[in-house]
Amino acid sequence: MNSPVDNGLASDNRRLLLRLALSALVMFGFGFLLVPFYEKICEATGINNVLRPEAEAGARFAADAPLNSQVDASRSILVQFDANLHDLPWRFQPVQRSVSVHPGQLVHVEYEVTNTRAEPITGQAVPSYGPQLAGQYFRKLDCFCFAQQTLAPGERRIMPVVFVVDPALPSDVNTITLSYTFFELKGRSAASSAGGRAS
Amino acid sequence: MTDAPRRAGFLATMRAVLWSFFGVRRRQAYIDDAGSLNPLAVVVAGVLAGAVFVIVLVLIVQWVIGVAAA
Amino acid sequence: MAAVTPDQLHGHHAPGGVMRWLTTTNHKDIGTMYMIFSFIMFLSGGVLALTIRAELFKPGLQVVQPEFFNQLTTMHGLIMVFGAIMPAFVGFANWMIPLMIGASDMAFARMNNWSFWLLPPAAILLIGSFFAPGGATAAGWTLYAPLSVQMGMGMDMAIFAIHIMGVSSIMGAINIVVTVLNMRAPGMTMMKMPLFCWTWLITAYLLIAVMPVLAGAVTMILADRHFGTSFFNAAGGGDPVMYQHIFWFFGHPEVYIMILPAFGIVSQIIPTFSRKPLFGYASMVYATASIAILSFAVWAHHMFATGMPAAGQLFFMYATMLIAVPTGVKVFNWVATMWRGSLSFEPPMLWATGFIFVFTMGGFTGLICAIAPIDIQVQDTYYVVAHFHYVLVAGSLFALFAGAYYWLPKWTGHMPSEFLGKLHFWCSIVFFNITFFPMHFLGLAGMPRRIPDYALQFADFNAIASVGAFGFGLSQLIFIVVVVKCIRGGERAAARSWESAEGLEWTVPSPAPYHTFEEAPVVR
Amino acid sequence: MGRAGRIAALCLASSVSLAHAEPHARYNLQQPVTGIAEQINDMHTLMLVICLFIFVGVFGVMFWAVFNHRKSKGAVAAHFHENTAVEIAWTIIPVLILLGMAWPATKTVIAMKDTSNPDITVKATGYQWKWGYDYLQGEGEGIRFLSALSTPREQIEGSAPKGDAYLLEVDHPLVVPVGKKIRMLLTANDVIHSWWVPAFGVKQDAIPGFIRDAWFRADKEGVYRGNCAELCGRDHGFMPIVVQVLSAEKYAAWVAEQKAKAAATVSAAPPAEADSAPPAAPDKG
Repeated sequence: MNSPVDNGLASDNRRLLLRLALSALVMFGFGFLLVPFYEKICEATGINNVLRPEAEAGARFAADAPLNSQVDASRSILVQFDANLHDLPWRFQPVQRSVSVHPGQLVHVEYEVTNTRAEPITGQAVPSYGPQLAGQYFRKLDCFCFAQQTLAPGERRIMPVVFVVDPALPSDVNTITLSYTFFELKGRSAASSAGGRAS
Repeated sequence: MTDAPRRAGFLATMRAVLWSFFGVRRRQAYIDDAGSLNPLAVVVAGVLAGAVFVIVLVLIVQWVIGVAAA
Repeated sequence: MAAVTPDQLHGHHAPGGVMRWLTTTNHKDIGTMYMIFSFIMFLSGGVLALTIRAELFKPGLQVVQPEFFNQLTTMHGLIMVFGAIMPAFVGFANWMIPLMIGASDMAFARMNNWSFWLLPPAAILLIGSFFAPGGATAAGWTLYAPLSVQMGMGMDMAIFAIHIMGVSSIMGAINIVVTVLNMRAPGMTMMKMPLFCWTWLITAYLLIAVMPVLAGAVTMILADRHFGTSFFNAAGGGDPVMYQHIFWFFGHPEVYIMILPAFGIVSQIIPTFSRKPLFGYASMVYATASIAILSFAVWAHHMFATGMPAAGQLFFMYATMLIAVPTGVKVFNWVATMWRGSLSFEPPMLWATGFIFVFTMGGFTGLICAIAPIDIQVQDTYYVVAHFHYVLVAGSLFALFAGAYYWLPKWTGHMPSEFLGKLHFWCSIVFFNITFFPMHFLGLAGMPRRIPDYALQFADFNAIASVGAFGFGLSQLIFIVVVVKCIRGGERAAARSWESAEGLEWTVPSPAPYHTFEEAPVVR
Repeated sequence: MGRAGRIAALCLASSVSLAHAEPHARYNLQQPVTGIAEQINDMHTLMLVICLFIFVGVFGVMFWAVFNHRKSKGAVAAHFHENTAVEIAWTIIPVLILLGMAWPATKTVIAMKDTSNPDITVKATGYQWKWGYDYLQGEGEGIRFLSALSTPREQIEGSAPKGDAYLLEVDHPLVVPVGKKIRMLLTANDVIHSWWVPAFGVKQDAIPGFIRDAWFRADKEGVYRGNCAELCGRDHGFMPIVVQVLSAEKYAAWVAEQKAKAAATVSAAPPAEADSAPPAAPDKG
């Protein structure tokens, strides 16, 4: 390899080495790129709702669908409400367990949350839909999810959810579950809690 | 590659890549491929064909779901 | 496996003793070290496997506690995949690719030395994690979040070990690509290249493409564990399923990284002992490329139980079923190579034939697993354990042994004992099937994997599997005897050690001199 | 599919009937009690038969060569090394076979995803290491309880003889009526678990922070057992799932009994109890 005739080869080798090393680096970046990519796919297909808070807060709805969309009275969808707590000493439940709605109809429901501890606690709720497909047809105009909620000791709070089921919902879906999970935020600022998203 | 390689055109590259998707290739055709193809072009054609493959499969799935739902 | 006797070192200013091995840039030395390292790792992973089988010999907890059991299954997987099988193939590549293409050494000899010497520290870090507070990671070799976020310090050590091994693999892969593309002897055109070089070239590209993705995935876990991010934590807007997508984007091509070089080895051996050229050489190359490309579009078939929408399940089901086609082409080609040949069954051919047989059985269960509804039923059961051991033990490992017996004469200068080689093969294949065939039944009947204790109806098959596992483990000791005997002496091997072996590696003397092809040979 | 399945079943008569004759499955999938599980069973049998044919074909040729084309028997090697027509044939034929397999599988996949119009919705929550059940809608709405392994420690450690349902028994099984469509909502509290009842053909991961849905309609009364199927930490092997399928009347009686019990505990226990209880404890007060 060190013989003089091989100089051309050595530089060829080095060029190929650099290219391959670069592609390895690009693929390392691609691994991280999969994160926003996955979110975009989820957003587009409604598989999982891992949206950014601001996207969830109704902005999306206002932007891409008119509020006065036609109410489809020929179909009724049963919307169930579910609540989960993730290691949080609260009481969290929907005020009504389910409602029957027509697609396109504006619906207002409430969740009730109570801090049962003698200290203020901050939590944050994440929504999820079953079947997953329903997520993209579920337009929330008002929602407490992704906003931090700090409850004083013993405080009880009623939190509204206002939503419209998109009339484009596939005809074979007639039961949707909206589920919220409350997580405790232990002394975390908003910035760090969304740290994963920022990268 | 002692003899000066002749550069294959886009179609020839695409044809070789499509045969590779099929997984069968005649030896003489392979010798021609190996002699004429530009590796970078093969990679580009491969990625392109892969994307087309995925899109076709997605369309088939959409069609199947449409048929099943109807 | 030391291929070099001191007299061959004369005239080369190589340091002696330990320093020689630490500083060597010779592809043969490095190949030998890779193989010794991977065999040691294979034995350590095997000890973990036998501990697992001892615990599962009968219902109830006897040998280990559940927590330690989970550490055993996790480390068995990590050690076998990253410590045993992958380095073993890199070792083969180091030894054989320069010899096969008529190059004097690998393209980047010094980088080659680094990529090997990164491995022992990584292995120490990995195995040492058993002694960390809280023990080794117990999250399964897939390290699924959020379970892996819960783990103790052992998890961090495993992550760093994976990082180091990943860097090593990438450097090895780059070296192989450059060597294959740039260092071929005059006249050794791509289409004349032995199939082993072809499969390794494609494998190396796969490695460069996916190892960094794995590094990214485990880095994200590390960040979730220590830096307050929430890539995989729903509370911060992340998604645990995303980890599985990223992991399997690496993980599925990884499966082919571990099997494609095996295809290459088998494609070298079958024609030699059939005394007939490989059937459909061109198709073999194209089928390999096809498998490599398709392997990027099937990853989520490992995740059917996570609950994808129907469209997703169908997409990945169809794509996965299509992979069976090029794989089938390969098996058909091997059988067609044997057809109307003039066969003889020396140990390498025995292992290669055994490879085709058991690998195809693994292929069948793979096809069955591709059907999403059936997969949902057997996912995370012993059926899947049986499936991937048929593909990885009977596939990759058997091909590695086939290759080792095939090239031992070239490495050591002596023919391996035919009797011991055959004994090793027959013990291995019988005990292998005793171990893993009953696992199909266990999985179908409903035994989940990664459990330290099980319901009573699974007792008899588990007992059989445990007996088989100990038999299989002990059979591997025969290989040590074969290799030691082979190094010490025995029948002198000719340059062309097997009657109709083809290829440049058989034109140099056996054992291969320390430096080969310093003057590039001219091919035809 | 049904006919193909039956033909297939005939081919494998011995092993299949063996499996069906025994209380526990030994060689094959567990006896199905839902339509979906039945379809999976048929499909699996069909696949086995197809694989068997390919196996006989490929290895018939291979072993013929192994035994007859040996050098020691004086075989002289032929020199063909390519035949594009044959290669194309053995590429096309597998593709056609695959299409034949894909069709029934596609129908089952779509049927498995159809969770609409359930009679009862139950939420199952995975905890390390037990299951919480929560009847969200339908008969029994509001019932909730935890379901944990009830096999005594001594049996596991070997100081007591093991019972029949060793490791597959829980203190409070999930109870559902026969012939009703049950929609399961799955979620988890800590790490990923997986809710699996083989006889129903249902396996669905329970993912913390998200819900997933699956469904089953059990055709036969009885007790059906499964396990957590996703590694979830130390006691992953010790969190079984037991589903008791009851007739409509017995189910109604069970619901009444549960309601009475719940009313009694609510009046007895102060509501503050809820915070120290495990997360699945009634936060309904």
